[in-house]
Amino acid sequence: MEIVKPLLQFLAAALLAPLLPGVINRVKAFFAGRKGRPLLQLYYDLAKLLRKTPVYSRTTTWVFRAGPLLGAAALVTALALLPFAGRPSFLSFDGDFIFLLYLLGLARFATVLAALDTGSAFEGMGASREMQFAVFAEPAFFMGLASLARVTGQTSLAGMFGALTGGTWSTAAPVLALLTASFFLVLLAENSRVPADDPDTHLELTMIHEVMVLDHSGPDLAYILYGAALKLWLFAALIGSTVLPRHSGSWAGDSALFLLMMFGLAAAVGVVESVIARLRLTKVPYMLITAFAFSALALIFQMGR
Amino acid sequence: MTTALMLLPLAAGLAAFLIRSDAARRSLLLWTARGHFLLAVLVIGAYFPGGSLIAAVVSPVPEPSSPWFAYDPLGLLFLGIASLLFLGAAQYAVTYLAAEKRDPGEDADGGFIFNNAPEAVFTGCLLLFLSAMTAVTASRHMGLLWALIEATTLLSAPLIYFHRHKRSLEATWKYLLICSVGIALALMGNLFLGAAGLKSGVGLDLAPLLSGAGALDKPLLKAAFLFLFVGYGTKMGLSPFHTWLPDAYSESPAVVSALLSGVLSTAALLGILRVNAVCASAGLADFTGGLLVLFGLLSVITAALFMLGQRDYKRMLAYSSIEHMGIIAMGAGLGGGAVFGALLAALSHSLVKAGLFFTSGLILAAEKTRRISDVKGLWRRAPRTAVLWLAGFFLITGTPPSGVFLGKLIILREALALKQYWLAGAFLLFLGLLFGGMARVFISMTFGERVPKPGERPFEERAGLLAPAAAFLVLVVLAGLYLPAWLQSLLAGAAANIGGKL
Amino acid sequence: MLLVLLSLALLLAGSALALLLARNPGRAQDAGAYYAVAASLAGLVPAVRVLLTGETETLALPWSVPLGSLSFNLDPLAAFFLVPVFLLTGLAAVYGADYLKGYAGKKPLGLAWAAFNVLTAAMVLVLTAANAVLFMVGWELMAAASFLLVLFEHEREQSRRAAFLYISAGGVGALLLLAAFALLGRSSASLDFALFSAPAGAAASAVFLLGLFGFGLKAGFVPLHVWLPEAHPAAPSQVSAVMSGVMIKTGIYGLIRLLGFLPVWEEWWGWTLLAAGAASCLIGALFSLAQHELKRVLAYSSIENIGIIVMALGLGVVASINGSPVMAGLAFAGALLHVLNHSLFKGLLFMGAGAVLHGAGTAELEALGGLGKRMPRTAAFFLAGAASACALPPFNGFAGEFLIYLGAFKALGQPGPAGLAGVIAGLSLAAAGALAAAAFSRAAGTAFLGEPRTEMAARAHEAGPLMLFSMGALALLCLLSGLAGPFLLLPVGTASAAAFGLPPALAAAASAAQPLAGVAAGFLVLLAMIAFGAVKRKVFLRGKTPAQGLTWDCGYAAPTARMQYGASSFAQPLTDFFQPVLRKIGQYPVITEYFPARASFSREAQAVFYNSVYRPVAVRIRDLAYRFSWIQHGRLQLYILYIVVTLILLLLWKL
Amino acid sequence: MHTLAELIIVFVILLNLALSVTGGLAACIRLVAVQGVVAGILPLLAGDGAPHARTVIFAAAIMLLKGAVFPWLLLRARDRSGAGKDVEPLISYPASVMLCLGAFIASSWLGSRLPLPDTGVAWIVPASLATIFTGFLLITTRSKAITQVLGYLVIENGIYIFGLALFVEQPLMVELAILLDVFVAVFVMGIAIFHISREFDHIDTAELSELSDWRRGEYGK
Repeated sequence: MEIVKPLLQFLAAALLAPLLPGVINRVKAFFAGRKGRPLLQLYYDLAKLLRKTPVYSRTTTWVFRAGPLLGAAALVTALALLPFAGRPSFLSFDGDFIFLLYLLGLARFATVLAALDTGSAFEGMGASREMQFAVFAEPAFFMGLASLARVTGQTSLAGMFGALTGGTWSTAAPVLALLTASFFLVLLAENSRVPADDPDTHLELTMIHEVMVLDHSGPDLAYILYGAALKLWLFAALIGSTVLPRHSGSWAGDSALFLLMMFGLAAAVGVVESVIARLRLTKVPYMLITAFAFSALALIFQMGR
Repeated sequence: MTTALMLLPLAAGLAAFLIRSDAARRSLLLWTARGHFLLAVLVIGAYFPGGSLIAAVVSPVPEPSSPWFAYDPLGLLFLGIASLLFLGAAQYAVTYLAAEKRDPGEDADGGFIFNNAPEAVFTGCLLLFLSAMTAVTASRHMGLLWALIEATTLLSAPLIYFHRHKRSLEATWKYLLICSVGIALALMGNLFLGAAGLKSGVGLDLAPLLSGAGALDKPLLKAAFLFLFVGYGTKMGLSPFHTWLPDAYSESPAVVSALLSGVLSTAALLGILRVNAVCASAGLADFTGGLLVLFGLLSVITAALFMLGQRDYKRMLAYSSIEHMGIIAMGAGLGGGAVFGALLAALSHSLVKAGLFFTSGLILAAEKTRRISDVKGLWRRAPRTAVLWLAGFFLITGTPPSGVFLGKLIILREALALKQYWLAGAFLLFLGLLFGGMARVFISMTFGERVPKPGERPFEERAGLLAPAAAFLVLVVLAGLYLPAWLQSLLAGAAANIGGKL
Repeated sequence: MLLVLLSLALLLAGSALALLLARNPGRAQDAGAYYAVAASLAGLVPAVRVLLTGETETLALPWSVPLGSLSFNLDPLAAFFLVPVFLLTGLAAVYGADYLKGYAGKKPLGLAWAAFNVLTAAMVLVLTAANAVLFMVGWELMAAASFLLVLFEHEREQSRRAAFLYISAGGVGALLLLAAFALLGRSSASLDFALFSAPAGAAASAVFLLGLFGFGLKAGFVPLHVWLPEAHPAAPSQVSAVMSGVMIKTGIYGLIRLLGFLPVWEEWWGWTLLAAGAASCLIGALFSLAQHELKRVLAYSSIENIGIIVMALGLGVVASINGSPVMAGLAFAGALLHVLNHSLFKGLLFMGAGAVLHGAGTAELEALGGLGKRMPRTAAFFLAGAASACALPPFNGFAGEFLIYLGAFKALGQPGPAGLAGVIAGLSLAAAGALAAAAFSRAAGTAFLGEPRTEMAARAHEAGPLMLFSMGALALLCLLSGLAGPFLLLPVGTASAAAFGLPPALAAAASAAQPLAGVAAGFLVLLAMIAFGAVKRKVFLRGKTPAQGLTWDCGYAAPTARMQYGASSFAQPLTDFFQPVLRKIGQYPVITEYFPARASFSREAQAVFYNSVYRPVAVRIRDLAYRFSWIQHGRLQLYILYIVVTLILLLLWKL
Repeated sequence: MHTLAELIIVFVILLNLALSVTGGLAACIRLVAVQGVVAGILPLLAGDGAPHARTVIFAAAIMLLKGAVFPWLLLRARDRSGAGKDVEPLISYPASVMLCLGAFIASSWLGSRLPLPDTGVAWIVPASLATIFTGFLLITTRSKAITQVLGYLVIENGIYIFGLALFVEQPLMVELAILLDVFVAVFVMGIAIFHISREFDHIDTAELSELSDWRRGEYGK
């Protein structure tokens, strides 16, 4: 059973990830007083897209086709590193979060190159913005992980989250709070949520992530959508593990609580999207710098203790 | 043999004034140089009985040393430099004179027409200069040394004024007057030296001066050194007495510049080293060493200041000579192991600089200008010259493997061993500036696209001009790759003559 | 050791032959290339052997040069640096045989090959010399040979300027090294490394500073980097590959050796290295993003990577002084591993850039585009190199950075300064990594993807077979050495033990084995996922014929290649943000009418350090020199006055 | 005899003063000649007892050279070169005199500092040093090439006197070599002046300052 557990966790995450956007959409619809899309809309979309015949621009090369594949593969691999409810996944080692960070980088790189391969002005614009925000997001994310490592004295994801207990919250509450805030801001930006981006926008000029994938279709687009869902899961799981360091000892109990937490986070994103307006594009870096400041403060607090 | 060494060029020089045929005179020059070199080799070889191949061939019977002229390792070293350089210079001069005959005339920068001096005078003075120089290296009497050094000045004046036009005349005049004044001061110094030994009755012979240095009157000896230093320093080209040097080096024909920088300056250096040795034996090493180091550094600084933004490539070489004189003076002043380095640097500098001046003559012939900014893409017009020019740059800036590099390294090491950190720091700083200043010039001249001038004929790179330059540069590289044991022991012996050690 | 000498002899023979055959460019090419390849093969054997066995091979012959001796020392550290030297120069020679063909008759190829082989020989000499005189001979030969290669296209003003900067930096650096060696060996009989006295206190710090600047000028970290982005792009591409890939590493090698000569380290050395490294990895990455020429992008990326290596060294020094051998060991191992990895991927990238230059006739990013269609293999190899350079899995760039990160994170658990050093290092790595990703996606995207922006790019042709072979081999090596991380730990460990002593090496080996294995497993998972995804995609697409069409441009009817995002526009948000550092010059369109017919936008990267630090200083110094130029006034009276006044002053002072 | 020698010393000093105020070129040449001859007499008087034959011959040679040959050479050079009548000083005559006096005072002070052996002849060392400085004065503050040769000769005279003061007996060969050098130097300088006058319009050394590295106005911008 102990060998199967990590695989089960992995499969659960892989299967449940597309549910998160659905939750967000429902929350948003609730705030807007609409009925909203079905909770499983993304699953329907994926199934439909996988059956479709894609259209390719004559400009594109294999890079365009490889982009979604690489992105999705990188994110699935990242998922294999991710602890589930504070328990290690089947791929866990010292410094695995660095690997995770760079897998995210690989996904981004592949997407950006695929976007540039279309030769479209809009997709180039999106690629440029994506890279710009990454430059601010990565140090913030890094700082957050650094303070987490400092708090727990561990250097693997499972180690860090395993070492986080309720007691940690009582001794290092400000640090963890700042961290959570920072991670949440990074989550919003990295997953192109409001206020950094608006996944539902229809004006290409203002889009970031969505504009990069304008030209993709069919299974490729399915890979992209699935990858995006995984990414959201990934960040949410990081935050969830930080906020919820309670280990009851029961795997099933912990897992259930963790899943609840994940959907709670998705709901929180939905709330934020409903009550906050989108930032001007030029202000997004400031948001990420704020995230950086939060995690830097967290680290300073921790080092000063 | 020592006498023959001096008399051969003397007789040949006098004969050169009388010979009518250009061809005969040129071969006289060439063969005298070769003969002199052979004799010099024999004399140097005789110094190493059993130690060298030559000594085995020639009977190693030591000559009875006359009171006036005799050789010690220091003298032999400078004799070797002079003779070797003259060998190359003679080869170069013969080719040069033959070529100059064909197209005499137009000044490179001024554009005016001028005549060259009669070839007989030029050749004669060259040979007499060699004779005087040989005598300088052998001289064992400080007064005689003075007279001979002054003789080299006077004999080289007509050489500088080979191209008879305004600017070379100006250069000659400055050279003549400044050096004469300097040498006059050196005479004062000799008088003080004599006075210092009056009580103990030492006189001006080198041997008793060295052995009886302890009995010399210290304050007078100090005064003697100051005057001799300023006097010979003027001739050697130490800053701030160097002012004639860029003019004379740049205005004279390449072969003369090579001899001036390679041979004449070493004559004055020899004078300083001799008196320095006397002072060192009298226990004044700190006093004289300090001055040598101070003015050596000042020379390096001066050279660096004028190297930046230099507009004339022969003047650039002249300032580089000042730099090296400074380095040599520093090495001699630091004493100990640095003396070896200084002598090695002197030897290497003479060869490299002669090679560079020879090459500059080729460039002048190819481009008809001495302005750096007017020479571009030498690579295209004269590829072999360009190679030599670039190789000379690397060697003169002390790029290993070369004798110049080893000299600098040894001097720097000694400075650091003596904990002269500020000195070493300043030395490095200005060497760096010099490197940058020279790099700019050499790159901009050698490379780039060249616009041919209207009506220009292809340039013929004569082997007789290239070969001596190439040979000298190769020798210096070899010295950096393999410094033969006999040369090391000659250098060490010479260093021991003036209080140094390895 | 004898094989190393054999390879030296082969290289020198090759260069002599290339010179002799200079009249026949084809045969000169062959001679140069064959001998270089043979020398590489001969040299790889002992280098690898020493790395595997950990046994040092030495050879000492007397040398009739004062202070010199022909002492060679092939210890694991030297061998570790030799492996990439031989690998890259061998492959570069193969590449060059194709690349330089087009220059036959236009350029002196014999000379170029001779210089290339001398450059290789000089690097081998530098890495194996155990005597300072011998070392300096190699060091300066290396500078001189590469100087000639930088001047390969000396008709271009830019090349000459680059060569001037390059040789000046080299000259000044050599002087500083000379001083460092002289200081180390000031009381020994010869300048053999083994005889160096171990200085202490201020003298040790002086040696360190001299070495830092001397070697730093070769390695090219900030602020000693100004020559690098000028010189590396100017040389023929396979030489750029060698210069950026391995030659600058000799500076790193020298720094490591120097640290070995100094038994007692000061903490501030570590901080200095850390600061210089952090600054140069950030500044290198940022400037790389702002460049408009492919080879300049790569040159700045070299500055970034050298910065990473130096930063790791600094981290290691700080850590080992503060008693954390694990962290120090990881940092040192990471630095060494990155040395190897960078040489592979930077060599590949420069060769790719060379293929672009060769195929399209220009490497100006704004003139390229769509090359992926016309030179697909080059594009694939270049992308692999770019991914390595961004440290993206599963390529090798990740492994070295991973170890450094790991060291940094281990430091976080430590109290005191080590933790701070770890934070600085990790943070710089993260930021530089993001910037590098932006820079490389921009460079690769603009050059190879989209539509061709000019006629030249549209008519580009694929590189020759030998060029493709070299690039392919390097790309494969990048992938394999990425996967083989755990196996590389042994050679890295022996090299690190030779350089920094056993404890940190052992500590690193112990704490890095498991994570590296994890990373390798992760790489395999990733590859498996990719394969799985690809197969699934095939399955989904079975029986379907994808439609071809225009790129969707939001309804615009007549898209042209000029509407593409260019290199400038791609970088603009970031470069604008960092404008205070980058100081790009150029103009924004000022739109005054309602329907503007035309607008222009241009941004040009500047050599900021050169323009705002070095040039003003140089101008100031020249101005100062000119102020003293009245000394050589021309008046005889004045000249004689100098003599008199000096004499009088001397008499007054000394008597 | 020392009294006579001292009188001669005073005469030499007066000659220095005269040189510093004399404006005529020919007069200057003659003054230098006189100084040379007077200096040549000194060795005959300075020693105790009758001079050696060698000393006499040597003194005669010097007097011939400095009293007859040099003035003849220089006057000829002046005539050939058409070098005006004036020495054309760069500073005013009063200033020259002040400098000359200053040089004498400085020389006295310097002479007292130098631990030279007592010669018995008062003022001989200061006088010789003052003569040397006067020579330098002529070289550095006069504009014509010919006056620079004169300055060189005055320096030579000063050194000669100084040598006498120290009684440094040089071997004859050395003394002759020195004398020969001086002679050739003046001879070569004479030739040079002749060439200068041919190449340039004046023998004013202002024209002889074309070779320079001065970058006037190219800095401080």
